[in-house]
Amino acid sequence: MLKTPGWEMMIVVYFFLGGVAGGAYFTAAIADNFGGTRDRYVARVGYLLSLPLVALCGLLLIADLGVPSRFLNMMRVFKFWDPMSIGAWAVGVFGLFTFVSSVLSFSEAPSTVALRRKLALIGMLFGFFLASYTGVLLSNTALPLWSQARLMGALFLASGASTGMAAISLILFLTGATAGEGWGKVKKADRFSMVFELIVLAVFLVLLGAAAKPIVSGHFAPLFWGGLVGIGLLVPLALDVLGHRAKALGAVAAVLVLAGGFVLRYVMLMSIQA
Amino acid sequence: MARTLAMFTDTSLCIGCRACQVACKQWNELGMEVPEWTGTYQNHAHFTDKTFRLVRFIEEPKPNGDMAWLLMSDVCKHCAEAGCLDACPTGAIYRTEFGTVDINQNTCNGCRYCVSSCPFGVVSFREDTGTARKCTFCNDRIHNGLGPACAKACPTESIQFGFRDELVAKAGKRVETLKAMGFKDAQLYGADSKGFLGGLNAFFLLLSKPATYNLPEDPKVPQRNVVTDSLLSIGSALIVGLGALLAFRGRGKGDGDA
Amino acid sequence: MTTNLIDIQNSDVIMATSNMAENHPVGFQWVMKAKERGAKLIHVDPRFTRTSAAADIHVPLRSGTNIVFFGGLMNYAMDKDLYFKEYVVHYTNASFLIDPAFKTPTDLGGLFTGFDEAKQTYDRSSWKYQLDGEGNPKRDLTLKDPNSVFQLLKRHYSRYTLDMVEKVCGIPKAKFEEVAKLYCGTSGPDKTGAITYALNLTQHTNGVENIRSLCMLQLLLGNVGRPGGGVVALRGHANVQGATDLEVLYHELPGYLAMPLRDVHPDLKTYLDKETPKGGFWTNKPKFMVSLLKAFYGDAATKDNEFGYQWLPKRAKADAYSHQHMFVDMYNGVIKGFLADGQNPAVGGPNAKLARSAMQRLDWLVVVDIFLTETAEVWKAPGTNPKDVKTEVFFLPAAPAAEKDGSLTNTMRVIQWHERAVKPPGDVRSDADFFCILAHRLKKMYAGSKKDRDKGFLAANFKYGEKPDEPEMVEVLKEINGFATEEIKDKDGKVTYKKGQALNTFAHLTDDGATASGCWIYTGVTVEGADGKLVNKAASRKPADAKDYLGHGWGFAWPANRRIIYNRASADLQGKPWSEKKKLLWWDPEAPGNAPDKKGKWVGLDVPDFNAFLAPDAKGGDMPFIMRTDLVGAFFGPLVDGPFPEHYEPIESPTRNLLSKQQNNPVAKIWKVPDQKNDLAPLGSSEYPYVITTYRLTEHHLSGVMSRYLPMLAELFDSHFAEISHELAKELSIANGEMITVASPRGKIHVKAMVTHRLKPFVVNGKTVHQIGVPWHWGYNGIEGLPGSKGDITNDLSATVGDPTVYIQETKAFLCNVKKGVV
Amino acid sequence: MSLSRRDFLKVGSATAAGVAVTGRGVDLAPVEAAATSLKIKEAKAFAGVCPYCAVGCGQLIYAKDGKIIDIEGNPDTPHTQGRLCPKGAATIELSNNPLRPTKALYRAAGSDKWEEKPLEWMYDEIAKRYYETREKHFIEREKDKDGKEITVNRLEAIASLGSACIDNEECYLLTKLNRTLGIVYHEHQARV
Repeated sequence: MLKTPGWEMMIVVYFFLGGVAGGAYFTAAIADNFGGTRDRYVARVGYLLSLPLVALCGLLLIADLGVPSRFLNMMRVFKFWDPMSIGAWAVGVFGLFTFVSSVLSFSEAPSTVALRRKLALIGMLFGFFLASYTGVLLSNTALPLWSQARLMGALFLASGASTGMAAISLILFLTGATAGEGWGKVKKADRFSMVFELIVLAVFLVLLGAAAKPIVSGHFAPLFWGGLVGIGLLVPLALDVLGHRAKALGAVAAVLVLAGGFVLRYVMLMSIQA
Repeated sequence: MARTLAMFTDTSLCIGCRACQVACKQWNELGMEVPEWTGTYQNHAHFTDKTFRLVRFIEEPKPNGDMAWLLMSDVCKHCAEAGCLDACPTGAIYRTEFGTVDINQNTCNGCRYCVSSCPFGVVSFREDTGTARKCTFCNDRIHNGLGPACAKACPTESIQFGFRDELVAKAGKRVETLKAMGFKDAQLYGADSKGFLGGLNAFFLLLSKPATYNLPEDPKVPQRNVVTDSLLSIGSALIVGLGALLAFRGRGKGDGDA
Repeated sequence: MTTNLIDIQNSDVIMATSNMAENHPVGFQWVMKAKERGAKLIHVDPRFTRTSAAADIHVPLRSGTNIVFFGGLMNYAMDKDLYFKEYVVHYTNASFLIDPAFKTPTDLGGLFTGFDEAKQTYDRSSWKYQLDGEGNPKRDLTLKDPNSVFQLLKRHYSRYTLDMVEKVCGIPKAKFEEVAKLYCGTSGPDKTGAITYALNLTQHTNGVENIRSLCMLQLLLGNVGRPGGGVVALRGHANVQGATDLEVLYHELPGYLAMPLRDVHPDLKTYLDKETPKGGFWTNKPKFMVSLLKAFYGDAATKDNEFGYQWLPKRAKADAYSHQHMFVDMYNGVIKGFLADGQNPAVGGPNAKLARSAMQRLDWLVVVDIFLTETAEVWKAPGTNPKDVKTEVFFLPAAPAAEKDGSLTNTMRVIQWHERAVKPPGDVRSDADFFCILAHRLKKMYAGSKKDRDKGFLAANFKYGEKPDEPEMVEVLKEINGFATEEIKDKDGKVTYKKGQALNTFAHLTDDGATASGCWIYTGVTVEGADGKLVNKAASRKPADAKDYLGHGWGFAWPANRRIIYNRASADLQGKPWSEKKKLLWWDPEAPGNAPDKKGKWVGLDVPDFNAFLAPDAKGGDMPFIMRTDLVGAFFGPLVDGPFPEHYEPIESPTRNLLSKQQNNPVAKIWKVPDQKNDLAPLGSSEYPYVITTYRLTEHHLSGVMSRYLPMLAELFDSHFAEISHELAKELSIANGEMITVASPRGKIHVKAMVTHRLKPFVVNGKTVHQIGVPWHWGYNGIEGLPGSKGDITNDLSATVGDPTVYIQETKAFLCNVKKGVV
Repeated sequence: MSLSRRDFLKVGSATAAGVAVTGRGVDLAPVEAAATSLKIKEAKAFAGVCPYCAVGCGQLIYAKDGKIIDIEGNPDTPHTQGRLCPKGAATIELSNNPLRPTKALYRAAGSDKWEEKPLEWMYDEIAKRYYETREKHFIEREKDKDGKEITVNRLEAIASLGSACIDNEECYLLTKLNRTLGIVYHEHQARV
């Protein structure tokens, strides 16, 4: 009889925010490096969004340990094959990048911009990592479902991207900054991520087969199918298509995507622990 | 590294008296816990943060109407390839020079990754200390020339303590004897260092297939897929990255243009 | 027990009739060692237990039918000529001739000769040997004489056939035959078998005959006094052996001397005349009795006052004062004050409800124990209003063994000393301290009394060592061991003992008052060393080794450090071991004798339980059973309920007795108690259709005082429970873990049902009989926060009925009903 | 008493700090091993005998500063080889147990509670009960079956029960006390 770790709400939130932060930062980094000058705002939003989120992640991670000072024990060793170990390090390192990038995002001096872009390209890697390592961590336990889910990391990454982009687009909408073409680009990228996430999810389920039982049937099924697949992916995609011109719908879609991203982490963690 | 120590639990000699369970609790001062109804004498149903040795009681009525009551004193396996040890992000879980696996309570940070990484459900989280707990192989005793408390108490020598190589040889002979006596399903579990998890430093002699005793037939090291899973993640990172890149590249047409 | 746990490893077959693996796990290691050597283990028990799990064969038999089982085995052995002829002919009374007037139940419909219907007792005048001119028993070494014990035995058990065993015990014929073949195979020079027993055999209305029947089987197969053989009596308490040796029992005085009876023993002379047999070691009884009186009354005990004999209380009759008498008489108001010291009758005794009501009628109650027992809190018993209990209760906290010096005698008769590791906390004192303090306070109150009746008590010494109220245990042990009350010289006038010197052996006890000994069988446990200091052999701790596997250097076994008694029987008539494989003691004609000019001595791996210098060819030199008047093992052994064990059904039974029209033991003790406190279920009662047996678990101890209050033990079981078969559970649609009600005419309890394959219904005389098992460790006190440490009292179900010889209760086989839920 | 040689197993370099082989990965800070000091090392070992069943397992009772800190089997014991059953292994809780009363308690007739009392008071009161009951109910002489009056010196109004749980010396003292007082209801667990 195997034991579950008792990773509950705090960790669910951590997994989710980590995804959003990672996604937002890498989106920002791409926009900053490959977008036009008019995408700079998107970049800034991405940087500024990821900073508090990753900070929050750190806090949640520490809080979950009960005794905060124990977090330092993680800094005593670096086990590069151990998702938990590098994950802890990554949160810290990525935190630094988000901070620096955020600060630099306020300057338009060419030299700073150049530096920021270069930094972002490196930080982006940590962003990706933060978004996906939590999945790899789960898939490398002894527990059913998790240990059989080869695509957990990939799935979390895709979700991180889609939610990160959704978060940015939502802020653009709220700050009334949807006029620029940035909005459209983010939306486009987001749609792409969602479609990709759907594909990964499909393969994920196929590979799992019977092992997927805890999420596709049982009392987590409604949440999975309705909350994640439906409300979290299909509906927002539809809305985006419909809401081609009505930006409000796009914003609603973004909210739904975020909700979907949260449901994904919740279902994956709780279905075998509840 | 000193010569590897091991515990060999020969279930064919176990009388289910639970001396091991209590001796362990006494020596390690684990404290009281409220039992649960398990339908038989067994308590608790599983390893807990206060029960490191657990005697299992398995009723097996035979087709001919005869009864078999399989009794087994279960314990942390101190795997040669230990999932808990690999998972531990603080190095609190370490391998002693004797090959046993122990958790340093001072450096454990309570992340519970080891709990989910044990293929046997041994490692448990203790709320009041906020740390992971499991059999220490009586680390303090073996470092002072004493055997583990459970092995010392065992009235029938069902639990034997010694150097692994010697115990494995002994166990092999015992299986042959039992087979000759008609226990056709007698088998060793975890004795083979080329077998699963690189062999167990607490290995067993079973009278029936492992599943009967609630043991996995072929436990695996949980961390075996880190590379695959990571590569797949990187792959998907490239794809979404490419997606975003296409979306943002140059002055790409966006919804913004009227 | 006759043997030693260590020696079980030499058995070829062990027949456990007790649940040894659960109740004596550490002793059981020797059974496992024998098994690793290839020995077979047979477990005879109604339930499949942890002992059965380790056994080669489990033989479930209906509780209360043991005599049929052993009788069946004896019948098989005699019928198939599997008994050890030479042993039986020479070392037992099989060849003795019995009075022709004697008849067995075979001829008298279940009764022996001389039953008095009115008095419900036997006139035993015909239960005796035929004597020759010199008054010695007549023998027929061919065993052919129809009046020989052997022929009577054969005829008696001829009724105990395979079919009868199957019908009565519910053991399938094939299985019984398998067992019979295997166990009777231990007969002869090369093989031995051991039989274990405990309360599974004793707690019956024919308990003593149960034990006799297994002893007889052992004699028949030549398994007594030989390595790997013997009768393994497994006692339940740390010192039940010692408390018995020192006779914390109503019917005897320390060292198995009868407690005087008013109508039989008016004075010491009559006592000694009546109690001292003509033959055997007991001819020394006067020395033991006088030395005991000297130990009790010291210098006040003189020849002129019968050594204080008259100060001893005399029993009004034999049928009185036992445990069960005690609580019936207490309920009837005979007893006003009660000391419960380290015993918990509110839970542990039969008909516990009666015991509690009885204690609630006392004027005062003193409880000495480690924890607050149900007995101490009898006024808090469920359904009791404390206001109605007018009993004053005094509770004195007692110290466990680890907090005091003293000795305990284990089931192997080995006296072991334990040291005080720490001082008891607070006001906790040892029981010894209390007894001496109480004695000294009473002495103050009686000081100056001129009454004869007080003189004995005033003469008795309770000061051991410097501090009167903190007795030195070694000094007490020395008094038990015995010492010279005056200087003792040998015939040449050489001083053998100075005044007060500890005696080396009971052979040195005298009947003239020159020696005192509190318990003659313990003599030799403390001796004076070369340096004049007292040597406490109970504290000797030399491990066993290859040369001495029985570990004679560890503790001191009574008598005289003999580890296997009757061990002369391990050698043949000529004194040679029966076989090389089974050698223990043998006669060495070359060894130096007991005088410079004499040669020859019994030597071997144990201390001879025999005159070490008595040659095999000398008179009595081939008669090993030295504690018996006729020096041989007894098949014919007159007890109050018959010289041969005969099967009778338990007082409460689901079936009629298939062996005779005599349903129950005709002389069994059944107490009449007012207020329906001891109602019994009639034969084949439909209201109480199921057989119930009570038992113990490894993780708990007796009435639970030493386990229910200990978290490490109390947490091992979720709650009080009853084990029932899947078949019965199905009939009553009871699920595993469901609460059930178990009821008897005396009371009812609520417990969880443990539905298991380890219990199976029996087919008795073609009819299905369900049996359930209920452990009896629980009571209404325990650990807060550990609900399972408390539970209903199983003994509320059992009855106040007893064996006619020792009055032990019948808690292993009676009737009950089982109902789903709490009703 | 030192740790039994039979217990001892030469386990090679028994260093205090276990070598920390923390799986794959580098160890930035040296990981000290869990405590490897033996709690009974400074304790004194006393020879004990298990107080539960009648096998009489030899025990080693380790005490330090007037407190028992460990009880385990004595490997020298010929008939037990230092083994214990669960009860024997739990013996320490007979001494170290919060449920254990350490004060004498008195419960008055009809009362619903215990009162703590000094030992002296308890001893005096108990002795008084013995004395009064004995004086009131003692049977000095009695007619035998033939109607002849003889001395019986019997006290039936006080009964004594137990114990197979106390030492031989204590059993003897109890027998001596009861019998010299004339008590005939004198029993213990062997009867049940």
